[in-house]
Amino acid sequence: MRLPCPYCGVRDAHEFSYLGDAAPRRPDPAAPDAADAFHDYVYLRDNPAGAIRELWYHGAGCRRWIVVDRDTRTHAIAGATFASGSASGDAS
Amino acid sequence: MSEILSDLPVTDLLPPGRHGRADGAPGVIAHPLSRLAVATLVACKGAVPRITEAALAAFGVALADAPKVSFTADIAFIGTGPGRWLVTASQAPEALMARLTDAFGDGAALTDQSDANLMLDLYGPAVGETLAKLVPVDLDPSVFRPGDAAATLVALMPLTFWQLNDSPAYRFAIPRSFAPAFLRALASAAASAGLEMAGPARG
Amino acid sequence: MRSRYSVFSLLANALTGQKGWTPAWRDAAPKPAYDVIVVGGGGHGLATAYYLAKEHGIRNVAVLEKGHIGSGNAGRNTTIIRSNYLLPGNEPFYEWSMKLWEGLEQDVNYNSMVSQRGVLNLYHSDAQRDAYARRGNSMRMAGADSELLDEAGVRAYAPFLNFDDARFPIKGGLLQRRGGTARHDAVVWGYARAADKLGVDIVQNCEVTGFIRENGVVVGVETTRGPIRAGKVGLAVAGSTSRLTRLLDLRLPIESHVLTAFVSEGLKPLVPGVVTFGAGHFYVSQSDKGGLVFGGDIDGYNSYAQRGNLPVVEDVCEAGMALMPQIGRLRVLRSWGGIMDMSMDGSPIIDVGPLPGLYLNCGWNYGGFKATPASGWCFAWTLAKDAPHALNAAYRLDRFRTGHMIDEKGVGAQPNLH
Amino acid sequence: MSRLSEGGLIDRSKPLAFSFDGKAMRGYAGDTLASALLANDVRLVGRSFKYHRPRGIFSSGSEEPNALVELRDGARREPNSRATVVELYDGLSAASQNRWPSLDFDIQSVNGLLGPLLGAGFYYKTFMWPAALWEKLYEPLIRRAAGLGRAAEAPDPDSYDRSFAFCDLLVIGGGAAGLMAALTAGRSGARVILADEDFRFGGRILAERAEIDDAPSLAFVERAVAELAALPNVRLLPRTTVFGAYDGGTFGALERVADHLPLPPAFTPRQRYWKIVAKRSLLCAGAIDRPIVFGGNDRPGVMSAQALRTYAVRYAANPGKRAVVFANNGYAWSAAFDAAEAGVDIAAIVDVRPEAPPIQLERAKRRGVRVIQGGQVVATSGRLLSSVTVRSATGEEKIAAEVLAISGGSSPNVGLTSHFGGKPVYRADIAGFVPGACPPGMRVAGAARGDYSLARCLAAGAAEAAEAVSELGFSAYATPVPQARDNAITVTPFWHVPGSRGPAFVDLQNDVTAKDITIAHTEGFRAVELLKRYTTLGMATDQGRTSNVTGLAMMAVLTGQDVGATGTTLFRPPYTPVALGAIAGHHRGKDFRATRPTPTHDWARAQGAVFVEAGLWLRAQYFPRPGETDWLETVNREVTATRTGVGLIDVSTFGKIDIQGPDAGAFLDRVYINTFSTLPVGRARYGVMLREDGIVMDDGTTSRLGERHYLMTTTTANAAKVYQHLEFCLQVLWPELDVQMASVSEQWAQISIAGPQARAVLEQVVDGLDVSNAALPYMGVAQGTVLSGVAARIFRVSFSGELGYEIAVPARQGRRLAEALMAAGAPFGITPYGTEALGVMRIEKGHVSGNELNGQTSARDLGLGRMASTKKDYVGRVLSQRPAFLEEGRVSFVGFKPVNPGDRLRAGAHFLPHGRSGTTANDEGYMTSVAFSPLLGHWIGLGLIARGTERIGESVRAYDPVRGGDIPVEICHPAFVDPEGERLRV
Repeated sequence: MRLPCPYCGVRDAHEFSYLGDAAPRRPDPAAPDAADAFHDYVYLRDNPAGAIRELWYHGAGCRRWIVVDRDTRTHAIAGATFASGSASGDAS
Repeated sequence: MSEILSDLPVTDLLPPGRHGRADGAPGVIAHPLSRLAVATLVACKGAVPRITEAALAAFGVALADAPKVSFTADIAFIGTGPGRWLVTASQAPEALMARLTDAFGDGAALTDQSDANLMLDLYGPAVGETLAKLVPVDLDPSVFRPGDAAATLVALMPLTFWQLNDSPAYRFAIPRSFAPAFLRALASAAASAGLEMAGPARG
Repeated sequence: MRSRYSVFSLLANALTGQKGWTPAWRDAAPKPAYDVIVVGGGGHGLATAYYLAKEHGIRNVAVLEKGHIGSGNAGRNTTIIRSNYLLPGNEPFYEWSMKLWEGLEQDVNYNSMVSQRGVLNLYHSDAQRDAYARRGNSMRMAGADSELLDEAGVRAYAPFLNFDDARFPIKGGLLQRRGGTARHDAVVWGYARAADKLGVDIVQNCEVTGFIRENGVVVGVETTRGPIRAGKVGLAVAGSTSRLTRLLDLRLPIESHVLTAFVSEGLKPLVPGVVTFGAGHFYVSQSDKGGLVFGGDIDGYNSYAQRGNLPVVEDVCEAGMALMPQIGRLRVLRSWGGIMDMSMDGSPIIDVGPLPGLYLNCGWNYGGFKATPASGWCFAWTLAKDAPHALNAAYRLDRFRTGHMIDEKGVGAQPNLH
Repeated sequence: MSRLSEGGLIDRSKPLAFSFDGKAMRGYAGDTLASALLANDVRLVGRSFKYHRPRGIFSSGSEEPNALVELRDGARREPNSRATVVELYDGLSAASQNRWPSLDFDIQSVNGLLGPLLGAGFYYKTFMWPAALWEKLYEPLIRRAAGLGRAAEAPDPDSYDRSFAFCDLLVIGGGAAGLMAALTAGRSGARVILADEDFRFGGRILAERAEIDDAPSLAFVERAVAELAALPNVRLLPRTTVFGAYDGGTFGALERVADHLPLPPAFTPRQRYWKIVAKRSLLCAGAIDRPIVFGGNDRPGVMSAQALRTYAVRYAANPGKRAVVFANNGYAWSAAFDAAEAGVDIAAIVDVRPEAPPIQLERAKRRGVRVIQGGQVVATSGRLLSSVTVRSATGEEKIAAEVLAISGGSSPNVGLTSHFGGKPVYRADIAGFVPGACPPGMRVAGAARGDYSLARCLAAGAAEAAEAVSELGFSAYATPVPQARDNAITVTPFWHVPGSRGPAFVDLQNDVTAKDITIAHTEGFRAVELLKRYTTLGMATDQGRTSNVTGLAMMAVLTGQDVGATGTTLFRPPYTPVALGAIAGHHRGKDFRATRPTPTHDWARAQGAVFVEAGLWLRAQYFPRPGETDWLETVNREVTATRTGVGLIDVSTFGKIDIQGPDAGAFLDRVYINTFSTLPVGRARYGVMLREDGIVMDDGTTSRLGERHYLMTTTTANAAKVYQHLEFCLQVLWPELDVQMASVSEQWAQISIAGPQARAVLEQVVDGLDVSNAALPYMGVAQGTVLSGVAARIFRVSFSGELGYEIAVPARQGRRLAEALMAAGAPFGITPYGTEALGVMRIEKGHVSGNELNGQTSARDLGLGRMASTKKDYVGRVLSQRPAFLEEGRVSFVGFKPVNPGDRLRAGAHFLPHGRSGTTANDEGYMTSVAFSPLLGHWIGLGLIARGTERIGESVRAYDPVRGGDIPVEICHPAFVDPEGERLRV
């Protein structure tokens, strides 16, 4: 599998580490339901058979976390962006 | 190739001299650089424009925020990540750090990395064929050119390299503790072409 | 009626040109309703149906299979059986599975080639030795066998390993002699035949497309062969669990990952039992046909594609060569990918719920094949009694909420690292 | 010799000597082992898998199911080598396999007599009585009889290469279609790789007597190859099998670099594994003949029609004195005519079709070849084939023949197209499966797509390649496609001769018979995958290439379904078997993984250190001195010397992360359970970080070097993991924080000195820096220079519990620093120590380490709960408050000492209350770390036990059955030495 790193270009997935679904957001730790919310955040997954947005870390490259759009049935990749949300990836 | 390396302890750097095929001119020459100061430069949040301006003003370098080498005669900035560069210069590490601090002030984080890597130049008629055995990046001249840089995984070791010229020659920054293993992989890959290991290479 | 396999039936058939055999199981058409529906015609689902019928007298049972039985992970594993687990939540369960393996063939009248030639986990450091001692002691305390071998012991058991030129020298190993392998397809067929004989309907080419719910209670399933009602619906669809629970708007602590396995060309006997190489990601055994069966780590990303990529192929071959440099000229014949339900703590879930009428059997990670008998046995118990048996008491779904994870590897809530 | 007197693509000027089963023979350059064997009149080559039946050579390609041999010997022994693709070299030695005592007389051929008993599923129905005999008797017998060749017994002495390649178009197969494709794409300027598994490009052209542009077709091949070789943008890879299609246009390929040579030349690998990334690919892998099933269809001498033609035309080897051709299609007729022209005596063509096309009948008549239309082979005879019995409208007739060339039609080589799960599609008109959905970017041309005509292969190769490179923006020249004339080939589906006599084999290698398929049908194993698994059809080394289609077609006949609906099994990688060593390449032996030496490695080696693996690192474990008899004696000396004087250890392997920026302090507060934003500049603090699930991830000291500058240390094992975690926190969780990170692990050599004399030693290496207790107190940090001008950072921290300093200098100065410290410490008896002594001292001190940070323990379990700030959030806080984490009975971290001081403790022992049996229910915890304390004179341990902190002073059993241990131990405070930490602060 080859992933399009927004900084380095297309590279073999071997250079990356995988974390998983990018959808869960770290909940507000001060919220009254924080215990439940953190349980869901840490443990529950949609685990879709199809399109997923997921987090990869380009550890052997630019050391950026990226969000990859991928299909879990075909491994087809639609694109990737920096996880920090900014175009340049330096969180500016 | 095991016949070259079987007597060399895995913790030792490949000694200077000829390795692999011994007849004819060496296919690959590996040249360690011992006097290069190296630093990492990481722009603060939102400070890339400021850093770019400062690089131009202080060094006359048009800094690219990309996997490219931006350089003048005495300093080179190698893009290794967004807002992030490896800086090299032929001077004392303290002197480089001082120059960079002067130029960028608190717009960037600087760390001395002069001892962190084995800096190694690779060139020779078989360098392309040899690197194809090691580097999972397309080095065809139509794709990778002088001034291009890449951080990647070579024989399971993370490292950074960039192309110096179109002869072609490449400069590798290999994390110090991986240098013996890298040179073993290099010796294997270059065995059929013959490898000349130049000079004393102390990581 | 199924004929019983015996010396007599074999000879009789040899003399009559093999014409006397009958179907191993009925290719049943679905009835409108059952007491229990087990979704998934793999080893776990069929074993569940068999034990429901045999142990609990519940025979009005259907096993629904999307394709043909054994076409999922039951046919895509590396056939290893062992009960060498560390944690109290796991070890008694897996040891019960081992005990069931030991009597399985006579129980179901089918030779599954359960072969207890040993499972050896190698260690390479003092710390790994002590970790294996901890595990070996856990095994003994649960009634399993374990032996902590030093280097000489490993040399005696597996003299063909690389002791002289190893990057990670072999210092010893944890050996479970009762571990070994079983013929994976035969396990499926044996359970199918035995369950069928007790009246269970095995319905193939019957894909579940939805659930029938009344007042919040699951009372049946929609299938490609029409709706089927049931008192209870149990899911045993390793690798596809999330696809089904999605139909119920349930999210589970599970991700689906691909694990690639390999077999070499057939060879004369070389590897006696199963050897696991802890410093690399590699394990190997030899099938009765002579192929070396081996594998390593999962590819590491969510996948339903049933195929992996080259980094894992390389990793496995590198580890194989590091461990057994004499296999360099042997050839890999075939590789295949299975989809694992990787759970958030690396341990399975066998539980009542989470909806009334629904029962879960999932999250088997790499451990599914060896668990087949106990999984079926415990799931049958859980379905019959509406409560887990003591052996699967730790496999509750709510353990992540309460903090009672069963994390053998200690890597936390990252399924791709288990 | 059955070498035809002329013709063939062999080099008669280069004779080669070789041996088979010890018998000396001769062949020529350009031969395969199979062609050379045939030319030497060898017809019996192997034994089948199950019944050990005598077998000859069936095919002329990589699909060979019968002629498997052991090639070479000793450490280079290669079992299961297909004689049909082994290129002959001088001195080649091959041996038959799966037979005993000899190929000619194999005891286990008695299995064949048991054939009536050993039908499909036999094993599953028996060997169950008595149960105990399976491993002892039945299984060893089965295993010995099964298997094929033998593995070598010594490490493979050859080397293997790995190479990456990138291209626009990968053309797989260099026959008519592939050559035209490579030419078309190559001329467009696209980067092209053309790979072919054969040692010579040309594919079937090499074996057919055809014309292209009115000249012998071989001329076209030579012209094309010459042009391709001259194109700089084209790479030719002969002897290269593309074995797998993977994601992102990645292909695995295996090049046999030196397999055609007696030995690889110096510095040349035996094989090379190519990892090819191709933007587009074009499969031109051709097709193979498949057998027809009838009684006696496995005798040596029965081969595919394609093979007969190939041996005769390409290799000038006559497979036998007279040949009968048995087929259902016209292609086999052409094969017969080509073979006849090359000099083979064709006794008859038997075609199942009642009427063959007139043009072929005419050709047969012209050549004087007898034709039996509507005929079927119903029996064969001879141990090596001597005659075939043909049934036709006129009755049965026995025809003397040494060769029976059969063709039940062609099977396109669709293997790679289904590596992504694409299901081949049945085409009734050619009675074969053609590619279904292909991997992204893959096209198929020629016979691999069911287009068997040479003219169409040429045209399709050019057209598909032109389209593929056009998609990439290249303009493909409208290359004129060379003209070839051949006739449309017709085929009438025909699988199995009913009523033929003797066992009729579907899968030749695995001995799966027509009867086995009937049994599988009767017993309900009808789905193709069940059929395969129950009978082992298609599971042989050819992966069913010669057997699957026939087998499932026969099943379709039994079930009444059509062949297309029955479907076929999927082909999985690799396309043909691939040597493990080739994929492993350089990563074997000591080079399996990199070895990372510390900056003082050479120095430690000179000091006589024994080293130990710590992940990829090698660290000094201990430094034995002459006269010391075991490691414990050495370690005791090192510990004692350190506790009473001063010791030295390299701690460079700890992860070191430079953290800067205005928000650095706030960031650390969120990743550590304790607070760092309040840490004064010039001070260090011990920190613990959790995973988000509340379990401890790592620990270490973090120093504040400046107002917005911190330096974190991590454990050796977790260095990379922690760095990745911190990047996750910064980039994903809190991108708003202005923090910059850099790993400086490789930049600094770090040496720890510890012991009462540590300061005295330190004072001698610093350049005028005040390191007094007042100026540099415990947990103080100083920056300056040492050794006359070497930049240094000095951290007053301690893992051993003694007065200690860690001195960091640039990595290349590490050895100098070690030597200077040794010199400065000589008057105090400074002693280098290793990880063992370090472990002893940290256990004496009661510090947690990797054994305790095992991913299953919380901060509270480890007695670190009080460090957790209650005034802030941090990673892991919320979930570390879950009920299980706070349970009464949860384990806690305590020390253990033997009740009988002479007893040895062992890590991994479990704790039991006295008087209880060793069962899971009574398990209270386990010993994590142990050491012999030279200070206390007995073994001590650390461990986790239920309610441990409440049970100080209580005695429990340390139960260690795997090592025969069961001793009473007393629970105690984990700090055995200096619990108040007074020594640290002097």
